[in-house]
Amino acid sequence: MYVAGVDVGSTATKAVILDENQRIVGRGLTPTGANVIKAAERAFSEARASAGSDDWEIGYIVGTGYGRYKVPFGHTQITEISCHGKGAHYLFPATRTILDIGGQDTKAIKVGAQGEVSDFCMNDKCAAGTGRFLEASAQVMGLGLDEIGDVSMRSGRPIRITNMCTVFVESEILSHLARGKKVEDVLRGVNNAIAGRSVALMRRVGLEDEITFTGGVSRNTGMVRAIEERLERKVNVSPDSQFIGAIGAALFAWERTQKKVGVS
Amino acid sequence: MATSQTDTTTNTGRDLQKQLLQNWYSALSHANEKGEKVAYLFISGNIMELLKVFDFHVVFPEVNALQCGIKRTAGDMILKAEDLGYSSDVCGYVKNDIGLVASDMTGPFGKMAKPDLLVCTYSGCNTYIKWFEALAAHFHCPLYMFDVPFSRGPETRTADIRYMMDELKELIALCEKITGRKYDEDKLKALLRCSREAEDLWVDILHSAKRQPSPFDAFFEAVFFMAPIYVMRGSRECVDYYRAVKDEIAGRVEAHTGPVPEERFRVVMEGPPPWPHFRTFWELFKTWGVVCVASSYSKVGGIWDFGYRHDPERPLESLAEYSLECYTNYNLARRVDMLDSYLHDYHADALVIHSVKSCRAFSMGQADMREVFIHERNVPTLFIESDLADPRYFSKAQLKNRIDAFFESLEHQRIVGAQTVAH
Amino acid sequence: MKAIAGIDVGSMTTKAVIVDGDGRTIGRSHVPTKIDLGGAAERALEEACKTAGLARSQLAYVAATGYGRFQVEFRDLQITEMTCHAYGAHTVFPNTRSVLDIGAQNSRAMAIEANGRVHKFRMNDKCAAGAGRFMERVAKALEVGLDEIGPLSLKSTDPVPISSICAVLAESEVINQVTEGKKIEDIICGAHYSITDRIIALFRQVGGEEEITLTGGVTKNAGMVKTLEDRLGKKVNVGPNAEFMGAIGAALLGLRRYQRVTASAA
Amino acid sequence: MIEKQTAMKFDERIAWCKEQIEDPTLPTLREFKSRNGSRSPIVGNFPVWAPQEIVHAAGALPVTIAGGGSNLEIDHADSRVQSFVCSLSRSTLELGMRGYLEPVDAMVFTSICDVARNLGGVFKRNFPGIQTFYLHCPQNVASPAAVDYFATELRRFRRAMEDFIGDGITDAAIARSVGIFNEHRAALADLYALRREHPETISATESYLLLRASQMMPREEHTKILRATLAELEARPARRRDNIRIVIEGAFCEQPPWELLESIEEAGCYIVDDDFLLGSRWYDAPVQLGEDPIRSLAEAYVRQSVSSSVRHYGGRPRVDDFTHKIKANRVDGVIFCAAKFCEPALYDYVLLKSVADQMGIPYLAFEFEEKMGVFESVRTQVETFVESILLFAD
Ligand SMILES: Nc1ncnc2c1ncn2[C@@H]1O[C@H](COP(=O)(O)OP(=O)(O)O)[C@@H](O)[C@H]1O
Ligand SMILES: Nc1ncnc2c1ncn2[C@@H]1O[C@H](COP(=O)(O)OP(=O)(O)O)[C@@H](O)[C@H]1O
Ligand code: SF4
Ligand code: SF4
Ligand code: SF4
Repeated sequence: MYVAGVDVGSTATKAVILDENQRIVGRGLTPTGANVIKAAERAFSEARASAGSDDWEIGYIVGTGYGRYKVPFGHTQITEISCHGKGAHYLFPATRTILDIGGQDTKAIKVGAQGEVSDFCMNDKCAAGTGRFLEASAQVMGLGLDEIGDVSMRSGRPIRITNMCTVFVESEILSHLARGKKVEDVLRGVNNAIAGRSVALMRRVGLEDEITFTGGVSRNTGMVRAIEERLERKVNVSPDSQFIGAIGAALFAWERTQKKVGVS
Repeated sequence: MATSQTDTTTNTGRDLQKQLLQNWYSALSHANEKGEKVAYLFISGNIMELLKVFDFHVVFPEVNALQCGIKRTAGDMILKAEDLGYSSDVCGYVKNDIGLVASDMTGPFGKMAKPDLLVCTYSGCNTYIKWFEALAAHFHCPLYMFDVPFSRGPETRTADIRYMMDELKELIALCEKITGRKYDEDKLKALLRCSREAEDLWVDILHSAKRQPSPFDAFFEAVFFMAPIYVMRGSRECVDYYRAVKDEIAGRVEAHTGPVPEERFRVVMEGPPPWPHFRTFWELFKTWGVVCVASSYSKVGGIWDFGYRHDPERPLESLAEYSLECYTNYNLARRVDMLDSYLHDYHADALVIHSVKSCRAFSMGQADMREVFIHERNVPTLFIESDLADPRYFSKAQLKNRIDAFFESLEHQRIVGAQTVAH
Repeated sequence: MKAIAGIDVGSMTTKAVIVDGDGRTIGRSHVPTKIDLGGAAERALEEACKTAGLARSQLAYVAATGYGRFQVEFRDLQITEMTCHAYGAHTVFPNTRSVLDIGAQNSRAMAIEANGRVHKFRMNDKCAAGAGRFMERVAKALEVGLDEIGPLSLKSTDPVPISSICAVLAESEVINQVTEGKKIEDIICGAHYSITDRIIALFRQVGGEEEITLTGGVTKNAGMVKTLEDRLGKKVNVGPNAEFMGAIGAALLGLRRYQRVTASAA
Repeated sequence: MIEKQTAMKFDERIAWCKEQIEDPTLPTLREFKSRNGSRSPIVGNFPVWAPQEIVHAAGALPVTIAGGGSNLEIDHADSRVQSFVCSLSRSTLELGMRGYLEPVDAMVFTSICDVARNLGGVFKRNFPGIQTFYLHCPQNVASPAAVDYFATELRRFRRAMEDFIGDGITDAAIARSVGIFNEHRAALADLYALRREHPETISATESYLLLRASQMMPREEHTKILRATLAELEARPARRRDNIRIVIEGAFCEQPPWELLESIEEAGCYIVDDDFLLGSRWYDAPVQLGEDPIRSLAEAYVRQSVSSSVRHYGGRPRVDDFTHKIKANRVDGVIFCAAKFCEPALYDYVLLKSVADQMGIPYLAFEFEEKMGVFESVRTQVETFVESILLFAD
């Protein structure tokens, strides 16, 4: 029987479909936009389509992410914290520490040998240092999200970014550019600033190998580099990193069909 | 899953407590006109018995602030204070009270009496000092700074107690001057005897949470049950109150009812509640069948469950001991030990640290406690932040996310049977 | 004839105003600021000179303000936007005693004296939650144009309270409200109230009173003006050229300074 | 070493001071340690005040550890200190967690605020290698019992110090140290007097850098540096600018980055008085020595401490001192410059601003953090403040 996980994030909605052997057979990714329910449906049908599974019956669907209560076709919901733990452990069984940087929040999660969450910390009060922060920065520099990674890699001497406010950082960036600083150096500075905050957050749960970096921001190679430099060690990044929450949700769904875990 | 208390669960303690406080407030409302003397005190380590000897009405600005919190008027009061220049980053209790003073002393509990004496017991926080300095300036009334050294254990105890007893003698002289009454030690002894009675009953009630399941919630219910022992010690009503509560608890044990339909998690709670969102906050835990079996906040005024009692035979000395040995005056090591013993004695599954922005006295160091419990004592620990007075610092969505994730993981750990910390 | 220019290099738009020797406005312009602050000042000034029918050489004195004031190479004097907005407001509304300037990133409340002197002021410098950008983001999240939000807000019958104070996180809350089925105009109006409350807080801190003047780009937003008046419980002055208030103030203070300099030279 | 700094020209010396405080790894202390080794332990103290005379008498080097400054990345300490607590507590902890406090053998904390008293506990737990002392400084200064109590507390500290260095501390030694600190405070007083009378001869930023450096070296040596500086300043050419005279109030504990002062001065202010590192100028008169120096110190603390936000003053209201400060310095305005989240300062601001209002003295209030990098908004605010006083002088 097939199962699915739908991660309705603040910025992007992700859906994943697993077959009975927990293999990923379908993925869907769509901006969350103004209608959360629609986004959930869009992502889900996209996933079905990509799995070529339009007619299969999906036995169990778990919703997660901040919009997890807005998945009308879901059977239950689980917090993204548990799901990221589960998903990261599935892709990297040896992982113990997880960093998830999403559009509007950052989480550090510690998991046990079975991928069960043993501790977590998060920053979601303020958009400082989140994906949004990066987006805003990219925007004022007139760059697309997919470019910023490579551009920042070119940086020779990163600028120190002092504003953490997502709004104020825009004008700080502008004033750096106005002073003739290089785009890549500013961008690298932005990455370093975020990396600093993220690593500090991870230290609260305790840094233990292996470390896995999840969430959309992990697709930004520049951020990965900045974080690895801060930690002085490599981190796991899966090509599916933005889907890990959804994968975790789908895995919980699968367990439910196996009646393994009772989730409230 | 049921999300509220089963109707079978009795509520005598809560209701009686409301009644007592109402009477207490109405007695206050006319004190000034009647020319009866009024003294303001702080809760932590308060020496109300001594003031009762001189028939002072005692007022606890913290309790006023707390009432505004529950009655949802705190927000406006705090804004009033911020208009006067108080920063959005300082303790909300103070701002709440200053706002109250600025709105001609009228709160949800009616009109508050003006003070004839301010007694600042320094067992709490530095904020206490600033708070009463502000009130003293406003009311032009005498402020006695009852300096209580930070309690650091046996090494310094003797000197600390000596100092404090000297101070108490000064305070007595001041009270005699203000009230024109003579100090009557037998009266004090009688009051202390009465306090002691209530304290014995209170401790029995607290210990009853050791039962599994626990008949009452030692945080969400205890924070109401505790009021009389902090503000009405030395009175008969107080003793009778705790007798009634003890009976209620016994009744619940009989009827096998408790704070939640099914006790699934037993936790120890560190830190104060978010008064303006008390119900919401409780619900977030109830949905998971969580019962607090012990809490530090229910000891914020004084700690009896480790044997201390007010002692009629050593009146001043035991008053001093009381002020010295209260939770807000403990150093971190002692706080950690106390929580640790609760986790153990009350068979708790986890520790919940509710860190409130207002109160650095409580919150500074809590993050380090978290480290101790998670990484050294392997206790699953949930760390959440909001505020005890300022409604603006409460985000339901964020708290729910953390609380759900935490108990999800506890549940998984139970199922997976893995250790609480993997290494 | 000698003319004086005032240039307000703001984070979103740059405004230039030209006044004659008697302080009458004879030319003005505004251009988006973008990255190159100095360049924006150049362009704005060129434009303004055109509208005034003057050549750059006819400018006797240039006073710069706004957060880019130091990037204006050809300035004779720089003055902060607070002093300028206050003075501008004072000249247009002589009885005004408090000025609220709401720009893209900064909101400022000023209590001023009879001569236009700022004697108390507050600005939001830690967090952008109480400034125009908040509305820009809300508008973006709701996929409506900036010029539409004002009129929409006015339509609201019961505003939706926005709890998130973060200009950025407000977006997703706003989006949530939409899915909750709330009306767009009610959400926008709610957002207006949420900024208004933060601005009122600044306003109270300076003990602002009596006749109040609103300046800055947000004045183009009728909804904002209404919520402000609503919370203040009184009408506020909004000049026809409210977004130029800073530039006007700069020009007039520049004129004063220029007269003083030339007088002492003679 | 000291010969070097006294020999330096003024600007070199200031540059040298800057290096000392810019480098969070505490180079001066490491150097001191490598020269004297265990012969002379280093005893740090958290601001605001500590009985450094007793430490000095023990033959140890008393230093005030006032945070990590603006160049210290906070990487570990966030896990111990919540976001709503002052930066100072966080950065001081970070210094320890990064091992930069390695040369420091002991730390002293006092009852200045809830943050400080709990930070002492955090230190004790996290750094077993550093001996932690906690002193309760009496708040009931009106009480006759206070002096006795504090004398007892100081004697306890003396014994702790004696155990620590494994040797006795004589009254004579303490008396001598009190003398040395009196001299240092006198030299600082002269420096401040100079700023009050001739603010153009030395900027507040320069004076601040000198002051900061004093907390990292033997006082007797720093006194020499100060005297050399004062002598040199007499000949320093200076032009008085059209600035306003202001005092800064509220930065007694967490220390602002020197760039902040520079911005304030550039915006057109002469900072003629301030409360930076207040503990180094703690008494309103030299400490008078009786036959029992410990008691003399206790009396000095209780009876003649300068007023600050971290102490209750009973009969002697904070207000009077503030009023006097404004009058004595003939200021045009006050800048209330409290550390973000510093409750003691933020509470007193409300009290003191009402005094300024009554006196009709203009004031400006903003918060700083030791780790702030952008000074634009501060500069804008100060400029506006200056303009409001200068442009409308007529
Ligand atoms: N290709 C990409 N390169 C860099 N960053 C990206 C890319 N795609 C998405 N992001 C970042 O990921 C964020 C969304 O991540 P996601 O984990 O989906 O957030 P959420 O779960 O909160 O919706 C965006 O804010 C964006 O900054
Ligand atoms: N047409 C408009 N309708 C509504 N609001 C507007 C309009 N134009 C500008 N604004 C508001 O004004 C703000 C910009 O104001 P402005 O004073 O130009 O900022 P700055 O001075 O920082 O450049 C924007 O953030 C926006 O909220
Ligand atoms: S506006 Fe800026 S500082 Fe304020 S909460 Fe949002 S991101 Fe944080
Ligand atoms: S700081 Fe804490 S203890 Fe002190 S008054 Fe505020 S809430 Fe109470
Ligand atoms: S800066 Fe303020 S809050 Fe922080 S330790 Fe010093 S006095 Fe306490």
